[in-house]
Amino acid sequence: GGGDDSADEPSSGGEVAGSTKADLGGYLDPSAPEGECKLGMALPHFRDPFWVAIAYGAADEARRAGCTIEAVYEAGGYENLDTQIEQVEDLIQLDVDAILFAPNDYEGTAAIADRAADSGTVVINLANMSASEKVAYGVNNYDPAVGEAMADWVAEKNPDAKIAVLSGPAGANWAMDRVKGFEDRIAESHPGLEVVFEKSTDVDRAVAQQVVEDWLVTGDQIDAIIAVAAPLGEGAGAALEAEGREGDTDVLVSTLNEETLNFLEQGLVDYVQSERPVLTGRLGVQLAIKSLNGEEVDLPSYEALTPLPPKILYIFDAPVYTSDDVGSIETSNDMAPEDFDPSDV
Amino acid sequence: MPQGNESETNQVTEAGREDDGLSKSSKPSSRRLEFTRLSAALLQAGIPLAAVLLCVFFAIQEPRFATLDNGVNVARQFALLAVFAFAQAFPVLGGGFDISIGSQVGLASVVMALATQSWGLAAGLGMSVVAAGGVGVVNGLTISTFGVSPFVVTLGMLSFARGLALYISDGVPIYGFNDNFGFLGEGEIGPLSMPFIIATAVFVIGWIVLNRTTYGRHLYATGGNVEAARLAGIPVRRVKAISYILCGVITGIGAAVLTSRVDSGQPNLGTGLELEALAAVIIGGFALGGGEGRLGNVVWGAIIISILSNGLNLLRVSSYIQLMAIGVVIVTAVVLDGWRKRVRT
Amino acid sequence: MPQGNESETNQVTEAGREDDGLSKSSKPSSRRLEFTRLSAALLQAGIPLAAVLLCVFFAIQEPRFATLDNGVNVARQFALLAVFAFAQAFPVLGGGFDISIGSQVGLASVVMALATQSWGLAAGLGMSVVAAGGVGVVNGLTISTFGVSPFVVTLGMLSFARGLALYISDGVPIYGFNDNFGFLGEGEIGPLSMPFIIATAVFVIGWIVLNRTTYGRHLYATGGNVEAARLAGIPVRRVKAISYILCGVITGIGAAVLTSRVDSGQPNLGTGLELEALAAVIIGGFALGGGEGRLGNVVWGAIIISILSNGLNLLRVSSYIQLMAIGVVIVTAVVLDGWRKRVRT
Amino acid sequence: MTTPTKALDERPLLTASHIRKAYPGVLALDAVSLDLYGGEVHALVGENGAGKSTLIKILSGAVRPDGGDLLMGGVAMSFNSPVQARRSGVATIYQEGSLVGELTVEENLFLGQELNHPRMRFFTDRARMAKRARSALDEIAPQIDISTKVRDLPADQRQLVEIGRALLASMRLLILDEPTSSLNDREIERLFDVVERLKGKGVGVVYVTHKLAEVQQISDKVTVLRDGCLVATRRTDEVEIPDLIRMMIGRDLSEWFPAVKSGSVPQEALRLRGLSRPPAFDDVDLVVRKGEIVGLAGLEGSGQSELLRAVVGAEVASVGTIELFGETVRIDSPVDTVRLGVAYIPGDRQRDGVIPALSVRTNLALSALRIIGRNGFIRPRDEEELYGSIKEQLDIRARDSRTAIRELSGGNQQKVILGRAIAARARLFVLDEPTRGVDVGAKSHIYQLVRDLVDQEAGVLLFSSELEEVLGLCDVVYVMRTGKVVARLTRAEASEEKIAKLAFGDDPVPRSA
Ligand SMILES: Nc1ncnc2c1ncn2[C@@H]1O[C@H](COP(=O)(O)OP(=O)(O)OP(=O)(O)O)[C@@H](O)[C@H]1O
Ligand SMILES: Nc1ncnc2c1ncn2[C@@H]1O[C@H](COP(=O)(O)OP(=O)(O)OP(=O)(O)O)[C@@H](O)[C@H]1O
Ligand SMILES: [Mg+2]
Ligand SMILES: [Mg+2]
Repeated sequence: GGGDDSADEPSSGGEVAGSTKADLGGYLDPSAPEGECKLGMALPHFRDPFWVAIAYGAADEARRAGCTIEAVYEAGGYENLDTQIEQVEDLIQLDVDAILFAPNDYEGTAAIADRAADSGTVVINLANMSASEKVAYGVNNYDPAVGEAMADWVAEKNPDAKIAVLSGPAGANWAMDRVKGFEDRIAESHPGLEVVFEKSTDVDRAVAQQVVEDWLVTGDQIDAIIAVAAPLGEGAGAALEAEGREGDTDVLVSTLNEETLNFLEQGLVDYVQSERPVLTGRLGVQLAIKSLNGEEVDLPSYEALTPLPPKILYIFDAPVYTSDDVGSIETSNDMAPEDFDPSDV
Repeated sequence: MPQGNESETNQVTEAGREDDGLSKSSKPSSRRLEFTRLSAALLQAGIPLAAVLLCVFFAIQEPRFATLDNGVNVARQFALLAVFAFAQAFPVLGGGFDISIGSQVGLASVVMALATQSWGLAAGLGMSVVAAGGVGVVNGLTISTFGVSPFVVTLGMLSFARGLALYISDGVPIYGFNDNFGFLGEGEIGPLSMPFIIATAVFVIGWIVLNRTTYGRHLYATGGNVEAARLAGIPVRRVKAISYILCGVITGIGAAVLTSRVDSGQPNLGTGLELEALAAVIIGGFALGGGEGRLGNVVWGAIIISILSNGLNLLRVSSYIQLMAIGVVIVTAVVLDGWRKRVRT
Repeated sequence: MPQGNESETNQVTEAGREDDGLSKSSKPSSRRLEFTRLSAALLQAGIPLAAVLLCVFFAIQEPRFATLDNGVNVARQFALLAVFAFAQAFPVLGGGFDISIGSQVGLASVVMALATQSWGLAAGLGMSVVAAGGVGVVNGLTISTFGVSPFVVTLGMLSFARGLALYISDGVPIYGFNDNFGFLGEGEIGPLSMPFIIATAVFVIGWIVLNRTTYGRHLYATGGNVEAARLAGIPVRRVKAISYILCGVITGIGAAVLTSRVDSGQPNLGTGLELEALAAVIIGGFALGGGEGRLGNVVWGAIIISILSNGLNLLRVSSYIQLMAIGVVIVTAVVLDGWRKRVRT
Repeated sequence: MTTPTKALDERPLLTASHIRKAYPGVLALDAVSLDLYGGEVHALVGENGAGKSTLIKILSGAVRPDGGDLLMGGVAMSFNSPVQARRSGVATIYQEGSLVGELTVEENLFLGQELNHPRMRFFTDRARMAKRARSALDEIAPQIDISTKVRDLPADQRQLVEIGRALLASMRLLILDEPTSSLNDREIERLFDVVERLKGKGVGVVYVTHKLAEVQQISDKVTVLRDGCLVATRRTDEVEIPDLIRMMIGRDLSEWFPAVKSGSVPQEALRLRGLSRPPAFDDVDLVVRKGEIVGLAGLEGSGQSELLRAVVGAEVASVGTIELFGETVRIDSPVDTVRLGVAYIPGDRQRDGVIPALSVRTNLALSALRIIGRNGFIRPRDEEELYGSIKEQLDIRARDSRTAIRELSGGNQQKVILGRAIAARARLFVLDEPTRGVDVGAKSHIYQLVRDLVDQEAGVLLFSSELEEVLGLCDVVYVMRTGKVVARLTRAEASEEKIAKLAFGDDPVPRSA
């Protein structure tokens, strides 16, 4: 783990090595560990820069706060729930103090989260939740809000828009929450909007591109394409460009990363939402430290998306960027630096 | 022409082994004999030897690998893979293979969850076996009735059964079971985990079927030379069909354990499992093309794969390098085994 | 004379695909004979017939399926798959197969992106071929030197090459190319897309290698009966090794096209492609086990798969039902083909 | 001649009437009718491709006829599968081996007829099977260990296992398709004893062979097939061998073995010095000169096939040197020997010779690609021409050059493999049972061809289990016994008795050579 080199951090000039409250999005006051702080991470996969950014946020925050990262495991995909459970078992064997855990499934990881907590490990959920009483905290983007904001934006531009939805992997909670937020908002407030195509796919740019090309061939009018993950939006943008139809159709993407930013600059994508995964990772580490220290944390009250874990910190005010914002987009909460290797921290 | 690319390769490599039936009966030269005897124990080992080397390596690198706790941990992880490897062994022996195992798991998981909700755990277990076994029936009948390639049929089934699982469950996991649901996957009897006990039972029964029943002989014969078996009056189509059904039934048992372990019906459960199971079988010395292989060696194949992933996790090897290491170790183990076989004859 | 060979290869395939021996005995009674003659034209078709039926069905259900626009669309999608299917055809003919194709694509994609950034597009293309071809060299040498199962070796490589791709790229896509980078994947010359032109070129060269060179004869012989080939003085190990190298080289070409199409170096590109390519090859009448099959028929295998996914997308079939439909159609096509072959003999 | 058996006027055991079978482009059987009686051996003879094996496959349910009827004990049967035929008491030994190489001898003996445990129906009764297997083999092949894997047995022992398997079945009719093609005289005798005994028990026997002397020796009746038609069925004691030949090929066969033209050239094609690969063969010295046919004799399994395989590099000898055309060479694989101008015909054509799915033409040209190829490219026209010329020489009967070789009759497949060696324009030919399964007409043809090869200054090293063939064809004979060369005899010195005596090793013989 590279976390050890926090010792080498230059701390001259009165500069504090740790994060500030602003670095934590204003959600928490930073703490430093009072005792040992060995962290382990179990994430669904690294096929999407989103998880790389989470890992970066956590690793960087751990470095600043003086924790070590013992191991970072990825399950290789959402479908590999059983692999993930084994990885958490292996983290327990490693005797880490806290596990930053982004479960592949809600209930399916309840038992293992319980088991980890029972073994004396602090469990923090990142971005995905486990149905466990014993998880100390969860940190999550408020996913329905992502879909709601998209519905509002489309409706404002064209109240009778025809929409195609790339709804992400079958059964993934985050994807379903976004789509649900979108659809609920239409039902509530935008009766003119109509979903003409919807397809769930893996988070794979080439697959999305193919699907959108097929949709375009039908000649049906599509005013907007909703993509619940970055590669889906990239695929949609590329398909539109290939057919020369990027002017007719707006593409809305739920994730800000290097490529969606590119696409925004080129006009292939028209709306990008920041999920702030780096911030999510930072908050996770801070919550772990606070739990280890025995500090109490006051969370704002809200309507929880999932009944468990009992304490979830939601990130609400995700910024939205459109072509107007090009040039002034803040990316440090969304992207890992170029040279960051998530598998080796 | 049998499909035995594997066994053919062997023939080439072990050039000249095939005709010298006499070599077995009479003595190799005396110096050679001594050497053979000295290292016999080791060389006989082959794949087991590879497994032991792996263990020693991991134990030296990370003492926690060799703890009893981790032993129990690995035994459970091993058991979950082994059941599916035993399932795969049957069609492989008959000259085919089943790459729909992973999808059978998804389907069985969903069906089991629904059945448990309605009729209780026993019915759930039964329905898991019925669902995967049913898939096996369709596979077996299609392959044997139409005489088409097992690869295509089970690939089609891989797609179909997964689609069906998603369709039945609407793509979302099925939750809400009481505590004893987890017993199959997480329970323990004495020091033995339930998955381990179940895997052992499946092994014993499978071994008896293969080595002590008429059906077992017929399966070996059919895989070894289908035309000869047919001419000898063996109902080769039925024999093949049954191998897929047995594969499905065993997969159903494994699926129940896995479903219990993830405490939910997961339509995406088991993705990619078919290749892992096939790898365990082939590492265990079975020939793709059929007719060759002992069930006991499949155990070793499964042990290698599960030790490998556990050990690398405990060594905190980064996930990308893990992928590389897994590739290298698997190939090395098989090369080692091939070399042993050549030395022995 | 070319025609002579046409029917010869025909013979080769037609003979003996049946592994069950039973089909041999089905007799064309005189009534049957007449029927055979009447429908000969159709039955000769087999897999092509299935493709045509599929087209007719889709065109009736959705007129836009049959537009020129969609034709171009399908042709491109087809071409992307066909190249990999041609690659797969070589090891399959030699009695093995390569399931590392998908990972080769990921590795080649990353390598190509990095090389393009440093030295320009031509170098990038070259390095894509070198990277995948290099993997082919390792596969080929390992399989032929140690005489171990192609399944295990290429499965190990599947893991290793993907790990390497992720390692090189730090798990994140490599972006930022100028506009001509997309030409290989998206460009058009007249009505023909670049992928289609490239696929055609690969087909022509592949066909010549298989049907008009000594190497081609040696490959068929090695796959057909490796021991007989060896005794006839064919360097069977080298022949097999070369088949994996050719597979890698062709995969490298396909990877370049795919990378250009997604306009970025993607370490996860091509996941699962190996099975799709293998499916196209087997649907095209190749025997797993080797020695049988015509490259021309692989074209039809690829056509079926690509039409199917395009047509179902146009029909707006839900993604779960699409999975089921794909399974059913693939199996049906092969069953139909098997039935045709039996009627003909 | 056999002893007279029971009255032949009982009802036939099995009647085949007007059996018809067409393959694409060939009428393999055309309205063939046959009555088979219990307690009688019925021989079936005919040229390669005459339809013998096809008829047998129909009788045993392996192939369905296009027309005609089978009556068993007067009841119409439709043998849709080998299972039904077996249940009705038909046991068959097929021409092309039907054993499972990966299984042991014992498992093969009970293949498809496993003994079940008396109480547990699905379980095998291993003890009983082992006992029965041993006693069945003791009758015909006491030397075979029943726990050996069949793929480790030489060709002759495999054939014996097949016979053993048929003997274990409870049968009324035993069908044998060329059972002796790789057996030596002693083994053949043992087989005939068994056949006689079964005959005595009222079992009917169908016997296919190309060795017409065997027909005379064992059969009561003989049926001749030609081009799928039945020429005649006769009582064996009413016909002589020349009559049979005339019926089979439509003409007399005058010359048998070709005359020796000239002596050999002094140059050596092959010299072995102390070649060993224990336990197959040990310390073999041997010379083949250009223009000379050298034969190996001795009991099959004395190391001859293994020696031939070592010479061509199929297996690498552990000790000793091989000189080819005057130079000591290092041989790692057949690639090396083929490049140096050696051609090999394997003893087991099914396993080591044919590439079943490929066309006759491609199979034939396989070792000649470096001759007809141009910079690695092949023109099909050249292959076709090559095939055309060899087909003439060897009288290969195939529908056309694009027919897959597996559709050819056994003897015709053998001719293609022989053609492959000839097409390679080799300077040394290594032939293991070159005429296995070849009919009488073609045989003398092949003998002439082999003689022509040496007249063009090639060398030939051959092994045949037919002593007559070795004596008739070879200029020099090496006799082997348990892996050692026990004698080198010139044509003048060699005789059947002498070789037999040396081969069986009844008394210790000093090595000459
Ligand atoms: N470049 C191509 N793109 C698409 N389809 C093609 C292409 N080339 C050939 N085909 C189609 O593939 C089928 C087989 O092609 P072709 O007849 O050239 O091959 P073949 O010689 O019969 O087979 P083989 O190459 O195995 O010898 C034909 O139906 C043809 O229309
Ligand atoms: N599976 C098949 N497909 C096509 N033709 C076949 C097939 N089997 C046999 N034939 C043809 O049927 C004819 C009779 O063959 P069969 O094997 O019965 O000859 P045979 O008398 O046994 O010859 P041999 O003495 O060489 O064994 C031959 O012309 C052969 O080519
Ligand atoms: Mg062609
Ligand atoms: Mg025959």
